[in-house]
Amino acid sequence: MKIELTSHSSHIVIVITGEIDMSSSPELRARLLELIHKKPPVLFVDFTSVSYIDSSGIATFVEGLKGMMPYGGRLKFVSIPPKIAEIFGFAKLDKVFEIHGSMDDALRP
Amino acid sequence: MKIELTSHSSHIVIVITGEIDMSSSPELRARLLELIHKKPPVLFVDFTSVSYIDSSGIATFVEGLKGMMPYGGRLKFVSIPPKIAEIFGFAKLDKVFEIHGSMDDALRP
Amino acid sequence: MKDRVRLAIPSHPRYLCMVRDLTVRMGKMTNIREEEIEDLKLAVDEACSNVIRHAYKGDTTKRIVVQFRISPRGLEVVIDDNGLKANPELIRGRDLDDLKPGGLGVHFIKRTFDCVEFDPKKRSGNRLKLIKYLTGQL
Amino acid sequence: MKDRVRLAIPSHPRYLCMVRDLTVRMGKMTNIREEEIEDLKLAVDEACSNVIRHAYKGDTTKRIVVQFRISPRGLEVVIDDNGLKANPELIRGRDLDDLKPGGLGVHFIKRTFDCVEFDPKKRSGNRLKLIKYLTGQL
Ligand SMILES: Nc1ncnc2c1ncn2[C@@H]1O[C@H](COP(=O)(O)OP(=O)(O)O)[C@@H](O)[C@H]1O
Ligand SMILES: Nc1ncnc2c1ncn2[C@@H]1O[C@H](COP(=O)(O)OP(=O)(O)O)[C@@H](O)[C@H]1O
Repeated sequence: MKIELTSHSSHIVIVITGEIDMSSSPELRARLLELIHKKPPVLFVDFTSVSYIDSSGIATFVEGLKGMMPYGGRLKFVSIPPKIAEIFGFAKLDKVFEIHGSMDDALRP
Repeated sequence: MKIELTSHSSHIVIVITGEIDMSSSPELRARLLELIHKKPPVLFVDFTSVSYIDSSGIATFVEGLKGMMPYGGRLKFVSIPPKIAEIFGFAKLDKVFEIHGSMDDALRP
Repeated sequence: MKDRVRLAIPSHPRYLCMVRDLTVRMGKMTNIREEEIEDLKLAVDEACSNVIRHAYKGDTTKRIVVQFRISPRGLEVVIDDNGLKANPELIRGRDLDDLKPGGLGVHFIKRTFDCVEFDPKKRSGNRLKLIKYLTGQL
Repeated sequence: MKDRVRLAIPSHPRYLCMVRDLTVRMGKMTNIREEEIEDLKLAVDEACSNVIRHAYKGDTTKRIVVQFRISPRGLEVVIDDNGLKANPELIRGRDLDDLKPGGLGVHFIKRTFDCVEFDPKKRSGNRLKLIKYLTGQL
């Protein structure tokens, strides 16, 4: 797994590449909580190049979302591959996370 | 491994996809020897989508070439990925097989 | 033993990718449908993650042994550890409507495998037996 | 045993892809250079192919055990079989100028591994030890 931070229309975008598993999710957790600590109003996660996610990766995002809820921050997922979308659906998380097809969709008010 | 036969300017092109290893090379051998049995003057092999070749795959092509030599047939390899080209070079087979960058190169007289 | 594939790894998360690769290869060899192979990979990964997390309490220096056996009806996966005995009655995924981190692994395992059981004959440690039948073979 | 990864497969060529996957993962974990990983994969595959072809004379129902151990200096791969004892003096690749099918496997193994030896202590069957040092660690 590789994590890169970019920005899009002045919003932070976390671009993740590769496999999010029990081995890599601690690094994702550290980066995510560090960002959330600064209370960004919106945080985008670009899933285009994520090839795999396990329950530890999902738990990391649930934890992130719970950290953003108290101050009204929003966690938006972008370009989720179909297989991963199916997993979020099964876990009833597709309604919990804000899921968008593209950055442009995600930015539309 | 998957083998498809196509043609290019009325020549037979063997298009191979995937891994040529000890498990798949018997099938390649059967197909190749069957074709050579008909004594084609030239036989093209398209390596574009070959991701791996081991010594049993190479042995298969050496056997094919030896079957074509008596009647003056020619075995031409096209679009060999760099890693596989390196293996042919190491085995001193880059001078034995006719190796071309593209079908157009291979057809140039 | 003849048709078995057996992989033994340290109980460290960095080896789980090897279990996943092998699971995919065994799934394909069993002719499990392409769409189900990803679920199979996730399910076996989750079962091994649970061994690290729960049976070994995060100790990464122990062993996990994963065995695969193909039968005409499907694929059997057996996972052995030497960790704390699991109490099958306490193994339960979280309520999916109760949002909290964790508690999804068991759901992923159960939705893929037709049979999930701890071998009661195993004296110390655990042996988890997972069976996935080919579609229409149940 | 703690840092070892161990894969046991039937001596059938269709399982060699699993050995290759695992070899790539272990090579990356050892920090072997990207360009050398492909050679490493080929070399371990060839060593296992030779077990099927020569030690087992094509019998696909026997066992092959491949073990990997990472050390600070590099990667050790140990391949065990229960087949015919190899005579190391007769193991030799073909002259590369003498065009004929076969006889390349040993060349591929030797160009990758710094150390290639049959364990003389093994009573029946064979144990082939292969060591690849990290560049600059010889
Ligand atoms: N191999 C195991 N040994 C002991 N307990 C386990 C094992 N697997 C799961 N459990 C128990 O079942 C619960 C649910 O497991 P799971 O759905 O994988 O979620 P998580 O591991 O994230 O808690 C765990 O919290 C644990 O109490
Ligand atoms: N594991 C082995 N056991 C016994 N003999 C072997 C083994 N590996 C290689 N040999 C011998 O060394 C020769 C060269 O091996 P190799 O270069 O792999 O070519 P090939 O297997 O195509 O003949 C083989 O023909 C065989 O006689």
